[in-house]
Amino acid sequence: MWQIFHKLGSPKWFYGIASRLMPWLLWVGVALFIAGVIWGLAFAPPERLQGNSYRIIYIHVPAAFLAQSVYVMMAVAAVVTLVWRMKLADVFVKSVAPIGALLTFLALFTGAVWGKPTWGTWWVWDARLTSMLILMLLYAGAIALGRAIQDEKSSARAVAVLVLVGVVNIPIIQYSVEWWNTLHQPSTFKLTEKPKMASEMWVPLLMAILGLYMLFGWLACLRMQTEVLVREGRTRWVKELIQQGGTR
Amino acid sequence: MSEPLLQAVNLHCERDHRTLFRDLSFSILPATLTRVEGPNGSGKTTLLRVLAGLNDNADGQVLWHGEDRGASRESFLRNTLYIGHRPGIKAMLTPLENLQALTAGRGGCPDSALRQALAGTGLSGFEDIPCRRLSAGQQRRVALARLLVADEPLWILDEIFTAIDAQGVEALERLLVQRVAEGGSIILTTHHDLRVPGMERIRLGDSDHEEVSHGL
Amino acid sequence: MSEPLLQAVNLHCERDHRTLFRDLSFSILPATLTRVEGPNGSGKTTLLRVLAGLNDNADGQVLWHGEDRGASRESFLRNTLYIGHRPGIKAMLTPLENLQALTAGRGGCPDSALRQALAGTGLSGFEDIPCRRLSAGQQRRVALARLLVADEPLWILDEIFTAIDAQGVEALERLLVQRVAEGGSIILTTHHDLRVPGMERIRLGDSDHEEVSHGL
Amino acid sequence: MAFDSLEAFITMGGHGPYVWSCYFVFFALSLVLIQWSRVHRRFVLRTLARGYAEPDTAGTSRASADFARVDTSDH
Amino acid sequence: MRRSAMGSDLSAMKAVMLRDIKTSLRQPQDLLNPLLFFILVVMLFPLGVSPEVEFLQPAGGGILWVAALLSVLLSLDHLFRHDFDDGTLEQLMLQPQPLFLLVLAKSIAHWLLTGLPLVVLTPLLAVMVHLEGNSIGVLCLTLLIGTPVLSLIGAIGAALTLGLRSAGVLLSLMIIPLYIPVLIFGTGTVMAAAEGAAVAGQLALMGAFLALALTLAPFAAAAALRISLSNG
Amino acid sequence: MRRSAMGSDLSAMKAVMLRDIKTSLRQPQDLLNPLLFFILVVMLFPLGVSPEVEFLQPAGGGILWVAALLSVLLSLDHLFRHDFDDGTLEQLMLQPQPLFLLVLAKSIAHWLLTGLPLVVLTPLLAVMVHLEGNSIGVLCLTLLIGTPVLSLIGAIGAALTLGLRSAGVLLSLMIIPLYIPVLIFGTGTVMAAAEGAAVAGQLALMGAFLALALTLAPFAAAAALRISLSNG
Ligand code: HEM
Ligand SMILES: Nc1ncnc2c1ncn2[C@@H]1O[C@H](COP(=O)(O)OP(=O)(O)OP(=O)(O)O)[C@@H](O)[C@H]1O
Ligand SMILES: Nc1ncnc2c1ncn2[C@@H]1O[C@H](COP(=O)(O)OP(=O)(O)OP(=O)(O)O)[C@@H](O)[C@H]1O
Ligand SMILES: [Mg+2]
Ligand SMILES: [Mg+2]
Repeated sequence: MWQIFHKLGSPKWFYGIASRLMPWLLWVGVALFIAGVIWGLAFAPPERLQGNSYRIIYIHVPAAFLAQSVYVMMAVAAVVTLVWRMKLADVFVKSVAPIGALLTFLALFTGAVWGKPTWGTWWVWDARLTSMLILMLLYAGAIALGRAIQDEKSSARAVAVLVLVGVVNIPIIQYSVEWWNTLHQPSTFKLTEKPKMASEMWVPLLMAILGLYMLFGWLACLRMQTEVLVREGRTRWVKELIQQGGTR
Repeated sequence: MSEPLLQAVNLHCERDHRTLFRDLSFSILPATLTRVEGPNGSGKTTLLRVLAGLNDNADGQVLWHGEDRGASRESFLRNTLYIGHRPGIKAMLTPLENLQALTAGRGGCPDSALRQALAGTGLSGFEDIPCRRLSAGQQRRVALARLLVADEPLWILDEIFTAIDAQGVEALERLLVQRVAEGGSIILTTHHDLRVPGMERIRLGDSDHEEVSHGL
Repeated sequence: MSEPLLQAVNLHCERDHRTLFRDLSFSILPATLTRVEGPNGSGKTTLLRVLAGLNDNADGQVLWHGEDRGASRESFLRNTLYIGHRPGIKAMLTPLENLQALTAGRGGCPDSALRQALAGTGLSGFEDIPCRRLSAGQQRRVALARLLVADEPLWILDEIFTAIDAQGVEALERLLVQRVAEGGSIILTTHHDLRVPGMERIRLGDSDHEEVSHGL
Repeated sequence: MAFDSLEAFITMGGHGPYVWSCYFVFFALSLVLIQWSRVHRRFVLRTLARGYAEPDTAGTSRASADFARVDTSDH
Repeated sequence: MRRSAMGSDLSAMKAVMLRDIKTSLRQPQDLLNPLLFFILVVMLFPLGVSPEVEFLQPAGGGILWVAALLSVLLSLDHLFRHDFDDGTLEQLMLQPQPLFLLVLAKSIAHWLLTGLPLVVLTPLLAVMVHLEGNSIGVLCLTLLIGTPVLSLIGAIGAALTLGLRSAGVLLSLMIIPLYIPVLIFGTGTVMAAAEGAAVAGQLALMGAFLALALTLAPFAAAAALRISLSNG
Repeated sequence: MRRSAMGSDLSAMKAVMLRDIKTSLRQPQDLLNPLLFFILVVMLFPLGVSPEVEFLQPAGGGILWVAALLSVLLSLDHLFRHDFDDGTLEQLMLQPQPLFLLVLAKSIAHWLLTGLPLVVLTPLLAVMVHLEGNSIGVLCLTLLIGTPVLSLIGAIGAALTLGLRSAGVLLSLMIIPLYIPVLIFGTGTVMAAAEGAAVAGQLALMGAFLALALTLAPFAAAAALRISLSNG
């Protein structure tokens, strides 16, 4: 156990593994995602009530789904940072937070644009939307805090504390927002109920989600590698790596 | 008598990718005065904060009475006194109230003793005036009054002579010598030319790797 | 040459109903170094701030080239340099940017000269690092770098030796002597044992009224 | 193909602007982040490589500080 | 042994609280300021939006809660900042007592000096925005339970942003997401009361929030303090 | 002689503005913070009061104005505080240029860094509280004229409360009465626009406020600074 952790914690080991993984993540991810999106855009049948506007779903749901799970991943990494003080966990948090924030923004944006034709308004203060907005604040807080603290170790631990506190709060937020919303605004639009979808609709959706996951993995690896290079710039292995042109 | 109070083992600290110290090991024995030396920016303050347990960002180990400090945290804290650049004096409180608050967590101290300590630092007559109305040197003196009542075996003092006038500096030196004679240990930094017989020295800032600053 | 730059006439200042100085009169001639002396809390900082025009709460008059200072405010400000306890260094800016900003209002100074001045205070290599990442002494040095390019005839310096290491103090003393030899005037406070030939002294804190502080 | 013509595909039965703007923003911002990450990485690599090429000038040859006055009269 | 350690813990906590309270009472504007801010924010609504009963009565409870939340939020910056600047915090960390207890003591002092006065002032302002008797009572109760939660959670944010200059609003950014559930339940309870519904269950839920915050927040804040000081 | 003095005045003002802007850009959270606070306050109303269009649409303009006012208010504390703490302000006072010009430069920098970004962000938030197209335009205009007034008047309060610790909210107390006329005219104009009335006259009046503040406020602030520093 300790051995594995030690190894996983070694930036050098990570760098090698990531280099080998990245091409696969990238190309399989691109293939799946593009195929899913094209299928969804051009070939899936139109939806009965919403017509063609529902085709936004093929980016909206993957973005929303990933936005949430990235935060959970960050929370796991935060525990690792605090308990084992593993540098790589912090590299992960720092590299991934902007991706998560962007995905959250994209989910909000696509949702808002989708809302206009379906609900007739860009924005309603609905439970799901509101908790997504709060998620974006949580991301923004983590990024801002990480930037504000210069010292690498302090910054790592501070962000980890914040992310953890945030993750404890997510279920509370979720619950309270739903409770609040159902009290005041009988939910006109049920996001929670799965529309009965034909398989031609949900298979491409699944492909898009999986593809985006892999693309996320690729981008995360890329950014983490960069961060590792910055932090380990003065170690021998990085020097050798760069001088041998091992970084392409 | 010869068992070390505090041991530093292979301390290593970087800031902004400059190595301040590396593989730094030393022991602090009872009844010794140790001075950390080095030019501006060489890492003296950083080292003292690491020793006091205020800075967790250094690698290496600090042992207290031979055990890892983390394990004996309470005993370590009870037996160490740290006075830093910013000595914890509240501008809105009077010197006496400040001392009361600072000693409360360490078993407390009767007011009469505190008043006597303040008098001993030249602050009689100022005991009940808010500290913000004192001059730079007088405020430092309030913090130093703690030394007159402290019985912790280890004192960690960062630039305590700052802003103190010539007479005060002399008296303070006598206090330190006397404390060591009583068996207490002191580790300190100062740019002042300190002369205490039998003083140990830890020199920072001459590492081959990085000359931090060559003195003006 | 003998017309005084600055004259203080019957200055009187109280704080908290304690008289700090009273009927204090003196002149500052060109090419002299004047040291304000006194124990902690005797009013040195207060006096310098009154002279610099930062503190209006004192009674008495300050003359600049024989005229009332209020009347010749601009000329006074242009020809005086004040460096106090808090020297106006922004933690977020680099040493170079700090110096640029500080000299801009006084005619400016080319970057090359500023860089040279920073090098002269031992900060080469640190010119472009935000000041908050410098140590206590290094930050003070940034402020002191102004002295290397300043051509104001009168310098008012409050405890400039604070936090500077031994070598730095020596070099700084040489600078002051050289400046006086060039014809500049300096008035300063320090608890450091300053030895400059021909130094003038203004002694505070021995008023019959109040012995301010008895040393530690 | 769920659409009869390319035009129908573009207009999406009146929902075209919504759908396409979503897709556009999604891909545009994603590509910006990706490209920015790659540029940053290249920048880091280049900086490091340059650092190795000219070894350790920083911090070694620091002139001893002498507090010598700087001559500014020439401007 | 343990017995005496507990005694020492308690007396150390008392000393910490006393120092904070004394320091605040010595500069009473510190005490008055969150209160005044509270009043001012509430006042801005009749002025900036609409002075009519039909607007103020339904919105009043929410406005008061938002104003209280903002007041507490803005007072948070002081919670540790002065202690950090003057070195008191270093000395606190070096005390032999567990740090989280001392943080708890400071949070309680903060509530006594900020939250409690807000609660006391609430009835007056509630009348000014035309709230009704029953709602006022429930509003006070929710604030009484809610403001300590705000202080406790806020301590975490204040500790995290300590070393940083101009942390004031970074703090808001980090803390508001954590405050939103409290706000939602607080105002929800008041509105339920205004509609004549039973509120005991909701109050109990807020009590559970408080219990949770009391047990967890001081640990997180203590950890955050350690980090901020390492950097100092 | 006077000619060159003016040149020196201008270049000194430029240096002051540049330093402030650089310092802010160096810590971008300083820039983002008032913005985020603006967003957060606006967000709290749907959450804390009511998420329904019937409440938000009529109240929206007022809420946005109040939020902008609070954001500017809170950012004021930074206007001189850091400069005071690190001694920059002493050096500024000792510069040979007239102090009020330097204060004016600082106020302008403050607006560029705080007020202007708020105005830019307004349309987005306006949509979220369901304001309509025309009202949004007028709202932005009123904020564009109004926020510099807030910065300029605020400088006086910031200067007066400088020497005091924890002046943050004492500042609010002093400044809000001066802000209220601006607020009332600002929201009044937006509401008139929502009802389809002409607003040119009211906008002109706000312009007059701005002109007045530009000419008078820097003098008052400079005088206040001198007083605060005497006590330092
Ligand atoms: C800004 C506005 C919106 C936001 C923030 C938002 C957010 C979300 C989130 C967080 C999910 C859950 C993803 C997951 O974890 O599986 C989701 C799913 C979904 N959203 Fe949205 N949404 C918005 C607008 C809309 C609109 C306007 C529609 C269409 C009427 C819509 C339809 C859906 C559907 C069909 C799903 C998948 C169903 C499910 O898995 O629960 N959303 N959205
Ligand atoms: N802000 C203040 N308000 C009221 N009184 C003050 C204030 N600052 C200083 N004093 C009082 O004025 C006296 C002189 O203070 P000043 O700072 O001028 O002393 P100093 O000679 O510079 O001392 P030091 O050597 O300690 O710096 C002090 O005794 C103090 O009591
Ligand atoms: N907050 C900080 N963040 C990053 N680096 C820092 C920080 N504080 C200090 N440093 C760096 O660490 C080095 C050592 O600083 P430290 O304060 O320990 O020096 P010092 O020996 O106490 O110097 P002085 O004699 O000037 O007090 C400095 O060169 C500085 O560049
Ligand atoms: Mg130091
Ligand atoms: Mg002094």
